[in-house]
Amino acid sequence: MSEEKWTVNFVVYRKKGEGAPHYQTFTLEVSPEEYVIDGVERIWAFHDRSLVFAHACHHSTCGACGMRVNGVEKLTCITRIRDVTSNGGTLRIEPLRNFPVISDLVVDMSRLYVGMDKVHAPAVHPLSMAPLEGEGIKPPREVPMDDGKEYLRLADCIECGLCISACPVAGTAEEYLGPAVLAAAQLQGLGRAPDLTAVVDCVDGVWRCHSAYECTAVCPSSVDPGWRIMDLRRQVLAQRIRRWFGGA
Amino acid sequence: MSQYHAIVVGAGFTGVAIAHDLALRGFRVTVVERGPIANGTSGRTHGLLHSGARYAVNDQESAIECIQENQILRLIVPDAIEPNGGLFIAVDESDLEYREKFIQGCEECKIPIRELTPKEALRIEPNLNPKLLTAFTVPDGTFDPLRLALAFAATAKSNGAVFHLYTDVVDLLTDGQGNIKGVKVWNRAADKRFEIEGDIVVNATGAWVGQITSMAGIRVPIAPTPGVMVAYDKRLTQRAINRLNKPGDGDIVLPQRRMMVVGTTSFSIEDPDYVPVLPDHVALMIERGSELIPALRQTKERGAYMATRPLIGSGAPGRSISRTFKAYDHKETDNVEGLVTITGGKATTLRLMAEKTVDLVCKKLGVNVPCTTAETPLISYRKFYVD
Amino acid sequence: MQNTISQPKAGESYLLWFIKIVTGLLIIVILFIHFLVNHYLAPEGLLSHAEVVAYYRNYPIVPIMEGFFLVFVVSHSLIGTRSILLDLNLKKNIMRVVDALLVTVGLVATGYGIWLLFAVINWGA
Amino acid sequence: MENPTKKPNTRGILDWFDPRGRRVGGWGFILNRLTAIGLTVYLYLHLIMLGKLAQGPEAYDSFIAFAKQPLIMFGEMLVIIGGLYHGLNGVRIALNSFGVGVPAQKQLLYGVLGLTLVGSLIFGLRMFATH
Repeated sequence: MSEEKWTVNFVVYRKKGEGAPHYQTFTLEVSPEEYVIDGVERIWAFHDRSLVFAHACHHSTCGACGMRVNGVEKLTCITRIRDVTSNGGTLRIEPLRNFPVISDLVVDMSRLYVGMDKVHAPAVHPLSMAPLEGEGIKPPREVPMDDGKEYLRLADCIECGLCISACPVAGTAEEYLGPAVLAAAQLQGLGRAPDLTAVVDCVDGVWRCHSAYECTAVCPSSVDPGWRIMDLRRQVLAQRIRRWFGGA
Repeated sequence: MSQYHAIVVGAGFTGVAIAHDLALRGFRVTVVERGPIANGTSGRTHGLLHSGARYAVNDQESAIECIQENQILRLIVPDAIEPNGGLFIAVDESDLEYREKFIQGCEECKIPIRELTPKEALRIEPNLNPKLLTAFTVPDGTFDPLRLALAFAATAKSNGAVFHLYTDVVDLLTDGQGNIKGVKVWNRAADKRFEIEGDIVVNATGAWVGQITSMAGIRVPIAPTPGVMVAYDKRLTQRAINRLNKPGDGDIVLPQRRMMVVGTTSFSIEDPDYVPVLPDHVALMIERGSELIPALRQTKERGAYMATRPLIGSGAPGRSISRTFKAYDHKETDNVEGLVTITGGKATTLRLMAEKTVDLVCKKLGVNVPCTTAETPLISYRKFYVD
Repeated sequence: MQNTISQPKAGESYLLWFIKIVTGLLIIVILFIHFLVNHYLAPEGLLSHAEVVAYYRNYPIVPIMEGFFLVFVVSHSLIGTRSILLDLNLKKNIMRVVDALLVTVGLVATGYGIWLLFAVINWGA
Repeated sequence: MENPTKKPNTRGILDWFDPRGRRVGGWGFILNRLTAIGLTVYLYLHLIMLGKLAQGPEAYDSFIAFAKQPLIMFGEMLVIIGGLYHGLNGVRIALNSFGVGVPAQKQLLYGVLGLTLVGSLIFGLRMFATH
């Protein structure tokens, strides 16, 4: 890591209670190798203790620190300052869209959690369901076993809400289940969880997607919701067509 | 059922576990936290559900706590834990010298281990250093820090606990004789200031306990000891990989979701509010981590971060301080009524820390309700957000 | 994991979406044939009333094709309009009015189009 | 959690059309929605205009003559471009929806745009040549 120092203007969205939102600029000296969340945390630590922002793990396993950085949804703990601005440049930091703002950079993501609950999204699942290493989506052919039992691992989806913020449909359709939730349904598979068909094959489910693929573009965790929604459509259609022909 | 009102300051691992325990024992519980759940040390922990083997040689008290709590947490909060197991591996002669002590220590602490030949170890984890000399399986695990804390918080909330997030404690309320009867807070989200009165204030602010006790003019022996952790962009093993040696820098490489996390270092600081990530520590992590898993060198860094351990006692260097914990009743230590401080400990023992702290609170207030957290499964972490 | 039992939402399922896709594809196919046929049978273009009438009368397949084309285009456009309106998260009873309106527009447009086809074919007869 | 308004932080239908910060797939959606609205408006105008056929040769032929002014020709060109894009992108989305080619959705969109451009040029030249 270099000792290079940059001066960056953090233009931060501020909102308290019922007050009107406004932007406040903080000029920070940063290392370009630092992550955006480091800058935001320093604003709180050294400039303005009233700043409200969410964060926890600082390494993309918890999904708490999603924000919009220069208009694009980012998980700020893995977004290097070098990749989103330049020396003397600006970082516009705003809360995620399509969720109610609690204050400043924090939003209320209950919409996402309600959806994840609706499709019984598992927090840990068998290794064979996990897209490993972010390469491709299909599970690996050889799944490690321990005494004949398959290993469990934490789901890739960290429920950060970036996909809902980026989705052009979620902005107007509050009831839309949204990318993360549909992806969680796809991960389980309608074959294994047939009761999910009714949840996703509905007016607020899988047909509401208009294939903008913004969810996949912003997903920090290789969940690829865009692909999963399309695959879920295929699954629903296949199931319905089988039913037409009297299949189970 | 007691109708005492307990105010818990801090919603890190200790705070949420205490809130859960208090709520189960019939207390009215209010939690005050200056950020979101687990935004300090807890959220930034390594994520290793310790089997205790790491401490089996030089800190057996911690080791025994770890193996017991490891087994309890797997049962009460399976949603937040990847039961992937772990390995201790030896890659040089000094590691091998540690082997006998390790086997003996694990036996004494009742940590189940099994020795593998290098060939067996490489078959189950092909990305390990091919020059490894021996390996032991241990019942480690990986946990998701935020969701572990949220599961406790969600259960506490369902049992009536009230959470004030983004709310700083700005002062302690006293009765005029120096005894504590509540907290003065500032909710930063709504920019409102108010007071909360309670029968007991539990200071569970980890590395920040000194900031709260100083409001009552009390000093506690606390050594904020940060360490750096670095996440790499690829999952290279299924199990947690530990260096078979005494605890040291970069001796644990942990798979988490699609990443590997290497940790950690250890140094001392005064103010835990902001600790920079030091570039030379990051460089050391890749150096040490790749001795266990050479492929880390070819893997992109995904994140680097600092967490500040709340170790007890000052003066001694970080690694030699015990990783156990201590709950103080400030009536006994400083003649200040109404304030209890818990510090030290580690993520794996969060439930036990809460049990001991709430035992102390109950004893103080004359409440005679036993702890049931070890047998009570937690509800889904999502319930913290969804009623 | 303890979860609430999911409550399936009322409302149409895959069928409207499926019709939208199928009519969309059929529109493309018919448009393609339309251009081919048009180019082949009426190379000068159909730029006067007389030419159009003659074209329809001489090749009966043309008005039949146009009739189907009309039905597909109208249904595709109305289902599409509906899906855009759905995105607006309108209230249930407003959506019911919208549905009735769209069906009416569809029926009127189709009826009008078919009447128009016959009017052209029977021009001067 | 205390939340004063509970109203989501959205910009409503601006989200459908604002290309800032969005990527290839998002732009594809924006164009698809714009062309959908444009083509729908055109469809019903077109149907109404064709009503002139029922009013006899004078009405229709004078309308055709009227339609030869540049502004209307430009509008027709827009309809052709929009129709080509909407149709081709429709094929892309239909394929994707049956699980075909999703990882290549970007490349497919570039293909759609390329074909739209080529098709529009051909139609444009023809229109220019015949009039």
